[in-house]
Amino acid sequence: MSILINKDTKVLVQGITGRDGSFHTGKMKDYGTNIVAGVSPGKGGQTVHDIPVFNTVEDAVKATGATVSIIFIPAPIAGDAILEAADGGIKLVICISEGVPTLDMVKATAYLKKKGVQLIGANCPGLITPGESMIGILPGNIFKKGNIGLMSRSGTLTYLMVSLLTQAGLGQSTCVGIGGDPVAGLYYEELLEMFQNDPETEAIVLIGEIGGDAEERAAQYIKNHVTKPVVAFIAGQTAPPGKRMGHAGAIISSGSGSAEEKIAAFESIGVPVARLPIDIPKLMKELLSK
Amino acid sequence: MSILINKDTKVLVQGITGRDGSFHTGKMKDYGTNIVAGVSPGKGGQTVHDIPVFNTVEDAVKATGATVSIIFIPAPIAGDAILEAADGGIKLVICISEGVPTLDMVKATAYLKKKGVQLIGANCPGLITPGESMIGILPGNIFKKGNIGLMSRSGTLTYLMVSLLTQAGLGQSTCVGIGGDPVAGLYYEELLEMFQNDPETEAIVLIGEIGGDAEERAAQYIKNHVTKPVVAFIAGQTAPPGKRMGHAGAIISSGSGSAEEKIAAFESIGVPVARLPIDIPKLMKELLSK
Amino acid sequence: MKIHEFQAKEIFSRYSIPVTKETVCYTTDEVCTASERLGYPVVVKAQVHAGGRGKAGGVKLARTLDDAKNAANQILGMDIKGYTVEKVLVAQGVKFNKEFYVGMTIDRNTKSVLFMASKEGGVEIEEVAKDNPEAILKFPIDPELGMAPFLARKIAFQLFDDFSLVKQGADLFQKLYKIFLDTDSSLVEINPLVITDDGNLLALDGKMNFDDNALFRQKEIEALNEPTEDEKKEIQAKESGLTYIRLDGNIGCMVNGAGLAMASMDVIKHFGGQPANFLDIGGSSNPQKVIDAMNLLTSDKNVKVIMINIFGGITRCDDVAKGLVTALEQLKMDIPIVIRLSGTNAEEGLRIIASQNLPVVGSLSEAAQEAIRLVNAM
Amino acid sequence: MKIHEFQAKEIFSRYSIPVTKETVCYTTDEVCTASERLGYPVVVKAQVHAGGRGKAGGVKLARTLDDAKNAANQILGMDIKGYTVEKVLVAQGVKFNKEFYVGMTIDRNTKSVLFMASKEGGVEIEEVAKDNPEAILKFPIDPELGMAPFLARKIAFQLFDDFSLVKQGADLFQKLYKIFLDTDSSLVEINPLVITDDGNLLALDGKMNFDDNALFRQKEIEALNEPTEDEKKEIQAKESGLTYIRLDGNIGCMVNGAGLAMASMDVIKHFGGQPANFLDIGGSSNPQKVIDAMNLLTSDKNVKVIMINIFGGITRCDDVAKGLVTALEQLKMDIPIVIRLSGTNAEEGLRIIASQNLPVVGSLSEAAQEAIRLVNAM
Repeated sequence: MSILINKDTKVLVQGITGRDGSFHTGKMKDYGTNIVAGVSPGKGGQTVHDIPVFNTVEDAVKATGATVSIIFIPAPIAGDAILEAADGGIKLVICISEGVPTLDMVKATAYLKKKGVQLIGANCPGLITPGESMIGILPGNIFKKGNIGLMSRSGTLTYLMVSLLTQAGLGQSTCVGIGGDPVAGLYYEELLEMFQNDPETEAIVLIGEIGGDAEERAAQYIKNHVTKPVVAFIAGQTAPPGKRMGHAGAIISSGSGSAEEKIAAFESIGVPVARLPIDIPKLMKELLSK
Repeated sequence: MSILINKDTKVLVQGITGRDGSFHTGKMKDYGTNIVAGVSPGKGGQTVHDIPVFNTVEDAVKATGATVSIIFIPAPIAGDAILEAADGGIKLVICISEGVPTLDMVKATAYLKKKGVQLIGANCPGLITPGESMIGILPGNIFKKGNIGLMSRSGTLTYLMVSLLTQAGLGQSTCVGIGGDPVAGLYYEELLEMFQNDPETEAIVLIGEIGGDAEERAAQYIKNHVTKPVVAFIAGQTAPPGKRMGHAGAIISSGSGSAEEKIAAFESIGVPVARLPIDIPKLMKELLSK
Repeated sequence: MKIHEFQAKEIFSRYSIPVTKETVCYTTDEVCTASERLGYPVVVKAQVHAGGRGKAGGVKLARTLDDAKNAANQILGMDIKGYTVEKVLVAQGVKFNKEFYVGMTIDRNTKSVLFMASKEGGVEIEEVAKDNPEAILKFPIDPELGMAPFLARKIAFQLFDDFSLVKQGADLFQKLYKIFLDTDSSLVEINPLVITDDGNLLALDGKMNFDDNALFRQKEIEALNEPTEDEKKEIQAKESGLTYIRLDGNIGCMVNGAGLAMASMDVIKHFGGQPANFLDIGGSSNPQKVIDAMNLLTSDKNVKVIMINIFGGITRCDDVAKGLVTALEQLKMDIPIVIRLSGTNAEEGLRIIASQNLPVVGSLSEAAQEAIRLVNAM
Repeated sequence: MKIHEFQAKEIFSRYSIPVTKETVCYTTDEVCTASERLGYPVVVKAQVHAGGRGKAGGVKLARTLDDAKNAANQILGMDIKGYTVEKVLVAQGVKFNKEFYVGMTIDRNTKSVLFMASKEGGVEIEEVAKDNPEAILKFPIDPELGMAPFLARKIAFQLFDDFSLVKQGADLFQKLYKIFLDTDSSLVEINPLVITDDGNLLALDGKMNFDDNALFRQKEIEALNEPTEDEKKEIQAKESGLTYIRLDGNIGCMVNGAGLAMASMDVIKHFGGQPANFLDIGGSSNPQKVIDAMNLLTSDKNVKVIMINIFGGITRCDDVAKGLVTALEQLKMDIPIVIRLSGTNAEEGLRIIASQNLPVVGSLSEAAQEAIRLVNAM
């Protein structure tokens, strides 16, 4: 098992004919992801990497039974693409696009909630169940099948962490990049619940960063509901207040959202927080050997 | 038992300080309805018929535990009052107001569905469980406790039918005026299901009228799901096409919605349709004696 | 409330929906001038609040000034389903390939705005609905989502093959939905929506109806209202709290409640009579309402007998009876009346009426039969 | 993106939210003229994109022309948190009874617009949030419902005792919500919202921030942007596909990915160094990006050492290494560089870099320590 996706997951690519969509479709297919369809309005009937392209999500879902969609669509219209996925019968939407207007995400998350559709992102690198399915822009080669569940607001930092884990012999059950935007889909709490319930996940790595209070809420959730070992890392200890550190959501506002607060929240409930990335596998091994 | 309401139902009156709201609150209270609160913005702290008035539905629900609200609010702002009821924790809303703009009802019904809140009306006379609770503008004295469930798009026609039933010794479990607007809350199908499941209801009277295809759909529902005896009446056999017969929803459009079609739909599935109101108790007694 | 084609298309234009070049004209001279300016061919179209004007001869193609003049002479003043044609629309003739239907209305079942589209445009959509219902695509619009771009595109893909038309169509559908919401429409139709020879979408005709309940917040729309004489009477009745619709029979009806009013007409018909109207006086015992209602009924020369059917609910029958008596005393009319009262305090009410030597009957069926007897006896 | 108080209040005004009578002035003369016209007292307020201007002496009451002149002289040209005051707002002094706070922002947890209100207005809301969080009422707005009239009224009832103020407040809150949506705001605040002596609500101050991601559809708002020199650099970097934020340290950082960039800064700090910037070059091996990034870093005179930290993901490390080599060849710079590569094809990448005699290190910790050593050795 794993969470959210496995080798049978049928995946649709929205924006498959675009530069990024086409490139990463190839990468996902190479990894073994079961890509069954693409959508690109006006390009219906074409193929990309031998994958059939449809004009609408509805057409694609009807023809292929896809249940998961990954979105490579320019940010100004990515919100509409998310709505189309949910309306078209998709059950899990992964939005890679960076720079989606916040109010579009407010509207989209409300609609998806009503429809019972899950969302990851926007502005995220996607997710992977190593050895089974990679839906995103993640470098599949650094992941290794195993029992660590990982969730992160950051992309390349995740890759660094994963490669350190893999080097240390700690494989992963599923790794989820939840994205760096202030309003996003699935977040720590939902994923913690999934990992807690996933028999294949033994321990959890949570990679946070400055901005908002999602890490504090995650700590609260862990305290009340998670019995598996958790190790955390918080990026942005040196970030100045009032500045967005790349991610739209990575900003310390009005003295809250700082790394210190987040680190304190985890440590106060006994979740060790690595000060250096290299400490993550070390801390994890310590916890697992207990 | 009964459907929707009984003697324990705690009722809130929105627009209680208005002329109609105050008058009918008195009538409902006289009938024995458990009116616990009124709402009238800016009149919080007053009382009407010894019932405490609050500024907002939320305040009233918190203070009194009301679960049902009846709305006497001018049509232009009645849609907002429905939304307030649903947002404030009410579980069943009865909107008496006539002339609510259709698009306001489209918005309200969508929101209430999301919230899991039931609506009766707008433009309806309300409902009654005889001897227990009357929430509406119905003349309580003509009703009699018994085992006939009744639903109707019309007000005074219902009163006529009920008095004929009562005179014939046929009491009622619950009578629901579903209202005469094209977009309204609970309709035949939902109520048929409730009556079918209500042990106290032995037989059902359905009073329809021209416009739309709700009666045809009800006939289909009866065919598939209702085992209790049903008798129907359709008003508007002489109505000319293209004219609204008083009720906003009572209009024969493009040759559909006519009384003939509706009568045929019921008779084709073996539901007798009374040609004259006086035939209703007669047909009902025939069915019940079988 | 209805508006004319030219008014609907003016609204479309305001939302940048492409419509034909056109002018509304009230005289033959104006039609000639407009035709010369627009260039031939032109289409001269009757502007009346009735459907089927094409079949009635209210739409004519003109290839010359003479044609235009003849068309204007024939159409202006023409009667279409009881409406006299007082103005025509002169529209530039357009070459086109295909005709589509698009429209929006309120769907009672999904409780939402229903977008409809068909490749079989240019004919009456009711006929398509009857003969080939699958040819009409239907999309209920979630009010939370509205006509989202993807949804407009999804619909457009089902109508058009060419992607440039899909994009134009999707844009047009979004605008049309916005018009529907902004104006509290109850019906918006473009039939036909055509593809012109140069590959663009164009609204050749337009139709809009509005939700009467929302006119209070649509003053600009309300100002376009052109009620007929009958409708003026209905509006006037409304202002007195009465709902009145004139019919062709001779038994005037006065009833409280719309459903009961319909049922009363049905009962008259059932026994072989002809109701002269639908009249709902609502729930009040105010004598003035009865007087207003009586004046309405007697202003219709066809009315030979008046049948009054009141069910006392919250309003008690004795109060209603008193109101009736007061009203009838003031009216001094010579049309025979049949009165039927039932419901709360009916016996007391009937006593009051009987004491005034007014004719009362026991049931709705008897009332109808008595009214018919009186008419037949004349 | 931020705008000034006077610009926010101009937007409020357009939506009929009552604001003080006021004029923006760029010189002392203009301040004097405006003060004379508005009548005393007036308030002279620095217009800068920084909070806490009151504490910094950037707001002064003037009861006479002399006062106004003095205030203008003191405030114009003043430095507030690194911003030079180039303009002031001269606003009519208003008598008022009570001060409230109302604001809207995006709530990450409910994923909606959050309306906030407090009876403790007139002070910095962050302080209220810290000292007395219950004094701030919070209402997440369901986007389907928006700021429905009942909701606006419900909020207003919790702020105001007088029903006339409740109605005014409810109206104002609905307008404020509309502004938020219409302009893609990320923050809208009125602090204080006051009750004037004649019993009306008035926005005494106004603040608006906007969602940078939505500026593409907010051209009018975007036109109000007044970036500082640092911000101009950030915008320019953005145009080259780089995310750059200048800090005060001396170790320049070039990293791919925002999270990794933050973590790299943190590691430098961890070992006692001072990062000079945040710089995310994104996911590309294009040498031009490296050249642009290097130019950015070297334009900061504080930068003594550059630490490059690349994690090869989809982009392979050997490609990145080739890009780096090409870029560094073209740049011919004399600032020492520490390069750290890891991830896909890292060994090949490191080999390419080593063959060019560029200094490489094995881990992020080593890279940071080496960079610090180089700085300390200068």
